Amino acid sequence: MDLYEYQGKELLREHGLQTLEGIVATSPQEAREAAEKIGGTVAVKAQVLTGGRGKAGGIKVVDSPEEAEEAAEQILGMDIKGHTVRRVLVEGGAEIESEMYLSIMVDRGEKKPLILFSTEGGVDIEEVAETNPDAIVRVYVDPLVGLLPYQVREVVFYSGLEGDAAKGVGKVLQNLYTAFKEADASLVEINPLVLTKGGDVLALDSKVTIDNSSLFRHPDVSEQQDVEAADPQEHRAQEADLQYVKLEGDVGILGNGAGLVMSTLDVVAQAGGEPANFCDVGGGADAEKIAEALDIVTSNEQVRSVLFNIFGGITRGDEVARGLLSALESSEIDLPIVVRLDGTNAEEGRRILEENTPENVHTEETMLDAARRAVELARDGGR
Amino acid sequence: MDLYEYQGKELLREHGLQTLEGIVATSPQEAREAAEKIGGTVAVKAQVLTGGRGKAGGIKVVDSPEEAEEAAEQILGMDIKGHTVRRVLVEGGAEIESEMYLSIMVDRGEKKPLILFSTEGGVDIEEVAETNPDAIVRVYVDPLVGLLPYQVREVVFYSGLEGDAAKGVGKVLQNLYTAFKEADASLVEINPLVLTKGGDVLALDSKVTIDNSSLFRHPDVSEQQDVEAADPQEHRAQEADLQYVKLEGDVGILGNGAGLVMSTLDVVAQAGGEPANFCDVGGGADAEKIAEALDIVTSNEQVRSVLFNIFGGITRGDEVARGLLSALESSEIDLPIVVRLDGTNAEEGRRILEENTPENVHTEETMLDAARRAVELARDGGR
Amino acid sequence: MAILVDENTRLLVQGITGREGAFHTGRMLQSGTHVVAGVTPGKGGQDYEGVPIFNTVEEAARETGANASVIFVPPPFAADAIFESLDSGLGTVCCITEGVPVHDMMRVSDYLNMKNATLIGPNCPGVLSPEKSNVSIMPDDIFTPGNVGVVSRSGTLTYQVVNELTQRSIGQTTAVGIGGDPIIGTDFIEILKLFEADPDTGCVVMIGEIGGNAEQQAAEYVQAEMQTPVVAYIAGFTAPEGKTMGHAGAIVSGGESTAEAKSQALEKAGIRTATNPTEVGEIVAEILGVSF
Amino acid sequence: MAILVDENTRLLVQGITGREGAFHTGRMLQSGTHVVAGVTPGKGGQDYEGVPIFNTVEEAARETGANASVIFVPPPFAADAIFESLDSGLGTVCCITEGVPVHDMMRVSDYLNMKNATLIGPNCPGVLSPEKSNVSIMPDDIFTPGNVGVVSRSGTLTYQVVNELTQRSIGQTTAVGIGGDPIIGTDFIEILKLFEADPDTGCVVMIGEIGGNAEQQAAEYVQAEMQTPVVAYIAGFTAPEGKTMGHAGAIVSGGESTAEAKSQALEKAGIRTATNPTEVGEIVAEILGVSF
Repeated sequence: MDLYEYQGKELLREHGLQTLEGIVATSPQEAREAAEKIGGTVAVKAQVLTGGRGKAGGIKVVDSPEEAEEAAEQILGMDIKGHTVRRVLVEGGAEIESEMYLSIMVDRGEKKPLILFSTEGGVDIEEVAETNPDAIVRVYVDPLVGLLPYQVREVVFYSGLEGDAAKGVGKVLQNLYTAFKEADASLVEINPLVLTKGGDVLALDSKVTIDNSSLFRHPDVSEQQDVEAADPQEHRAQEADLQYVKLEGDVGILGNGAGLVMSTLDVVAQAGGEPANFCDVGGGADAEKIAEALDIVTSNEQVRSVLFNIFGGITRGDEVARGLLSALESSEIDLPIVVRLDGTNAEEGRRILEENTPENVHTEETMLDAARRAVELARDGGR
Repeated sequence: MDLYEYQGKELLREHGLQTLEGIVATSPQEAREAAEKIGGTVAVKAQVLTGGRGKAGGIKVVDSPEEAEEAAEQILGMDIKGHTVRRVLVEGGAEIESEMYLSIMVDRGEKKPLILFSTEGGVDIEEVAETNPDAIVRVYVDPLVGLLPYQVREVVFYSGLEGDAAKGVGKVLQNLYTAFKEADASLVEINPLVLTKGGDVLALDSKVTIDNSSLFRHPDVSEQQDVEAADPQEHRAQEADLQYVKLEGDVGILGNGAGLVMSTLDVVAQAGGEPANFCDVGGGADAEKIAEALDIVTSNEQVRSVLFNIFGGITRGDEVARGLLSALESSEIDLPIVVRLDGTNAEEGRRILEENTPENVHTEETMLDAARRAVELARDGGR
Repeated sequence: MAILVDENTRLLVQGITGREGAFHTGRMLQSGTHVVAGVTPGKGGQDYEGVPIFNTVEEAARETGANASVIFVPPPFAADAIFESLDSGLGTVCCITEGVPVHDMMRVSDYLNMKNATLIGPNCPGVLSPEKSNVSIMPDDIFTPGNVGVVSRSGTLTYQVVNELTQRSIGQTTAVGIGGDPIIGTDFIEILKLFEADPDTGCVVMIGEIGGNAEQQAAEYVQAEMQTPVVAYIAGFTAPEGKTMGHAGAIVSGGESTAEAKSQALEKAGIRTATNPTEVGEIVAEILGVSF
Repeated sequence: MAILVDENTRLLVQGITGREGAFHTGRMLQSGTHVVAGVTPGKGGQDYEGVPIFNTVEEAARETGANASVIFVPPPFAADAIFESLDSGLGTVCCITEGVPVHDMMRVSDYLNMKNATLIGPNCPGVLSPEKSNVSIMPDDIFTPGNVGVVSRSGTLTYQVVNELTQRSIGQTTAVGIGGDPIIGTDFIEILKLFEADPDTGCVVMIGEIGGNAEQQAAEYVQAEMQTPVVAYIAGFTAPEGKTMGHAGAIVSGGESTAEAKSQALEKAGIRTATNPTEVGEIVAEILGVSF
């Protein structure tokens, strides 16, 4: 789960990091008041869970409350890479001496936290990694031991920091590691981390991702989850405990098991189609859940055909078929639906479906045939 | 460093454990006031850093403030195994359902914290260990991982606890582990830990030893160190940064290096003498430190001869001899002193000593001869 | 032979009285697995389908000689359950639980460095050696004994591929679901090593997906160290960046984590890589010279 | 041959610019030890008696090929220094520092289980292989090369015993001061194993003292596993209960920790145990058939 910049900064401040003074505004009027309160030059920054807001015009630096109001007027409601801006962060300024980069992430390969630090901040770190890899210091932390003083020294010395910057960054790193650990973050990134002319070290931006699996011990963070910002289908799926990701195509896809569904998407693409979504209904053949999943998938206006790919395992093919039939009975979907049923008792399952299903439901024996059929039907079909 | 019962209980309370209401008193009047404040039956308990105070009459249970005053009158100033009682703890009572034992200590062999728990509390745990070893649950904790929930369950289930006792002891154990870790304790022991009729789990006594090497990060604990209670020579030695332990004999012993001094004590005993002390002056031949050590050792009235056992290593024998001479010059010790000098440049050192020392200083080549001589001189000598 | 679990496996079920634990214990018993003990704190002394229940793993292992454990406890308690198994000396620990926090798994993985034990999972279907031992939630009726080893990050894709094999009369030595989480106890390489050392495994199927770079690491290992032929399949070519595709670990977040990058690395290492599950069965049949 | 340190030891000194570090670096250089690097944070780029100084151990090891380290940093920073050496891949780490907190050492000891490295100390005089390498604060002029291994919890007692040997023209392979703290990186047994495996060591002297039960453990090991004769000496028969005798670990706290208990265990295991340091020299001379 990603946090908005202002939420991430709250987390950082809770752990002793310094940020600029900032106020969240949801309307131009609030932005004006915030600018008045902060005084002087302020930045009005779109709060969206995606990068590149600067290039998209989502950040404006202004000199008066009136201009702040105007800027907020323009930014609020803006669409940045499919994300609608619903809040802006109004922040004061700082006299910047230099910009740095600092992050801590879970490194999957090493299974340890990885610290990345660079004195080349404010730019895309992956670009720095390519053009000037020596400018990035990498330090792994042992998760049981925690961050050690010598590792902080490695970061500071290897990047050539001295004086206030060295002391400030060392302190920030220790606090950031505590924040990373206590918040169960999979990523905390500060870019840029700035040294001010006054010698302070400030987090000018923040990108924080909290491990979804840890939310049971962070109920406060779960509450922050911004339901408005989510896609309506994704939001419904989440409430129904379904794994659903919206895509751009027209073939709606459902299946049981994440790997099988991913594979189904690929096979549809190989057959020349475009998947409209990823939807894993999970194990079992609960008719109600299948009905809800079908309804979510088909409520996407772009969907022209549906492919339901099932592997009968512990839940046998015949049981799955009955569950699907019962789900179809309670729904009013008239889009073509291709059902591919494989695994234990698959033949029996297919027989049940063929004998009882409405006209718009087609069965296939193999994944490849089913994908081809669904793609064809999407091309022909429509509503 | 051992904490007094009342100090240990403060530590426990800081970490969420429950104790009885208690007030420290240094005079009978204060004890009376404390008993008035607490009300009802109270216990007046000698605060000494040694066991067996109960048997020695150091704990009295009384029913009124007047009796509390009387009890404190008797207990304050009492000598318990060489420890003078300077404070009493006046504590309220509790209705006890059962007595248990709980401790966490540093296990040297496993290099891990070891938890001991028994439902047979209030008695000597070593006795329980001998007579009924199965009544003690032992659980080792991995120091990097910390105490895990399953380990708490092991303690609770293996000792057959249920209901309030199970829940209460589980909570106490978790808190006690935190206290043990955060206070850098080498031992925290609660005996008895009681279950009250009301279902609470209380620490009725506490024995806490803080690792001396950790005191730099516990300045508050260092301050609690009770200088009054220490032996005057041990106190002086501590201030002079000397390792000194007072013993019962009449041969004063000094040397460089803890192992060598321990060995010297043994050799003196083998020669039929009784060491008066252990005193390690450490490396180097700092005349001032040697003078201070000599002064401390001989300020013990029982000492009748002194054995100074030196191995010249990095500090060569001749340098040591000069340091010793200079120390002797500045002191006015007239007790017989036997100096044994071995190691690098030992001959040269002995020559210097023999040429320049006053009559009461004798040199020997071997540890065994030196020990014999010192024992003889102690027998003959006196002051 | 089989890897990880076989007829000598004496299994302990952690969370045996929970819904999932109870259901799958019944299934594992039906498969003929020696389920010798269950653990549910507070239910010690009871039994489930004849399997004695204990309060702690240490006691259960001591009393029953269990040498492996399978974990069905809820996510908040899963890491504790793993530590308990490891500290009780169990050699193979299989954590089925989905949703274990990543920070918990970093600590567990670190601790594994001190222990002589194998952790499979979490968020995995388990391990199954056909007709020897079923320490999994996998449907045993699609399996048949044989000489193909299967290792996979995905459950249902494993079933799909095993089914493709069995339908072609190609049996399996062992199928290992290593789990779909970002941090898992045992990666592809360790399992590939076990298959390589197993004289009965004549071919290995490796099923990967988007996220991380475990497939690239495995490719290097296969190229450098393995004699046994390996057939690979990767899912997730159509996955968009930054979206979790069902499995917590299945997320494209940088070049290495894409299906393309993984497939290319595998092919560059000389590993035949199928484009769909059916093709996996076809390639294995070709390698083993099976016609049907 | 020697154990732990020899002519191939490339030594790094942590805390090289401190009073103790600088003094003993000079001495170790005089002994002919290959001191290749020093570390003092903030003094990187300087040198001390020709030895280059670095800010971090990792950089120092990378630049100079150091394979061992000796630590002279103050107690509050000693554990950090040990972790730094272990993480930088140094195989032998010798911590001279006295006064390292016990809880720090429990964490370090636990971490050692994950590392392929040997930690000697803390609170120890170090390791010295005569005329090969001196990674210690021991006076090298009392040593002479030969075939007796010495392992001890005490510094000055080691010197005393080595002197007894040298005076009898009995030389040493290596002398190891394992340290006088309650928790040390390497116990008697590990060192005894190394001596047992060293073909040049014909006799081992083991010097113990009150506190803990490491001597008893060692006695069992000697009886069960060692061919090389061992001569023991224990100090502290006259130590009262509950008093720390100089070394933080030298404290009688229960039956096993007394000198009597240790001596008895050693003798029961068939190990000849001297009653004073001089007798150690005499027994070794007898075993080796040296007359003087």
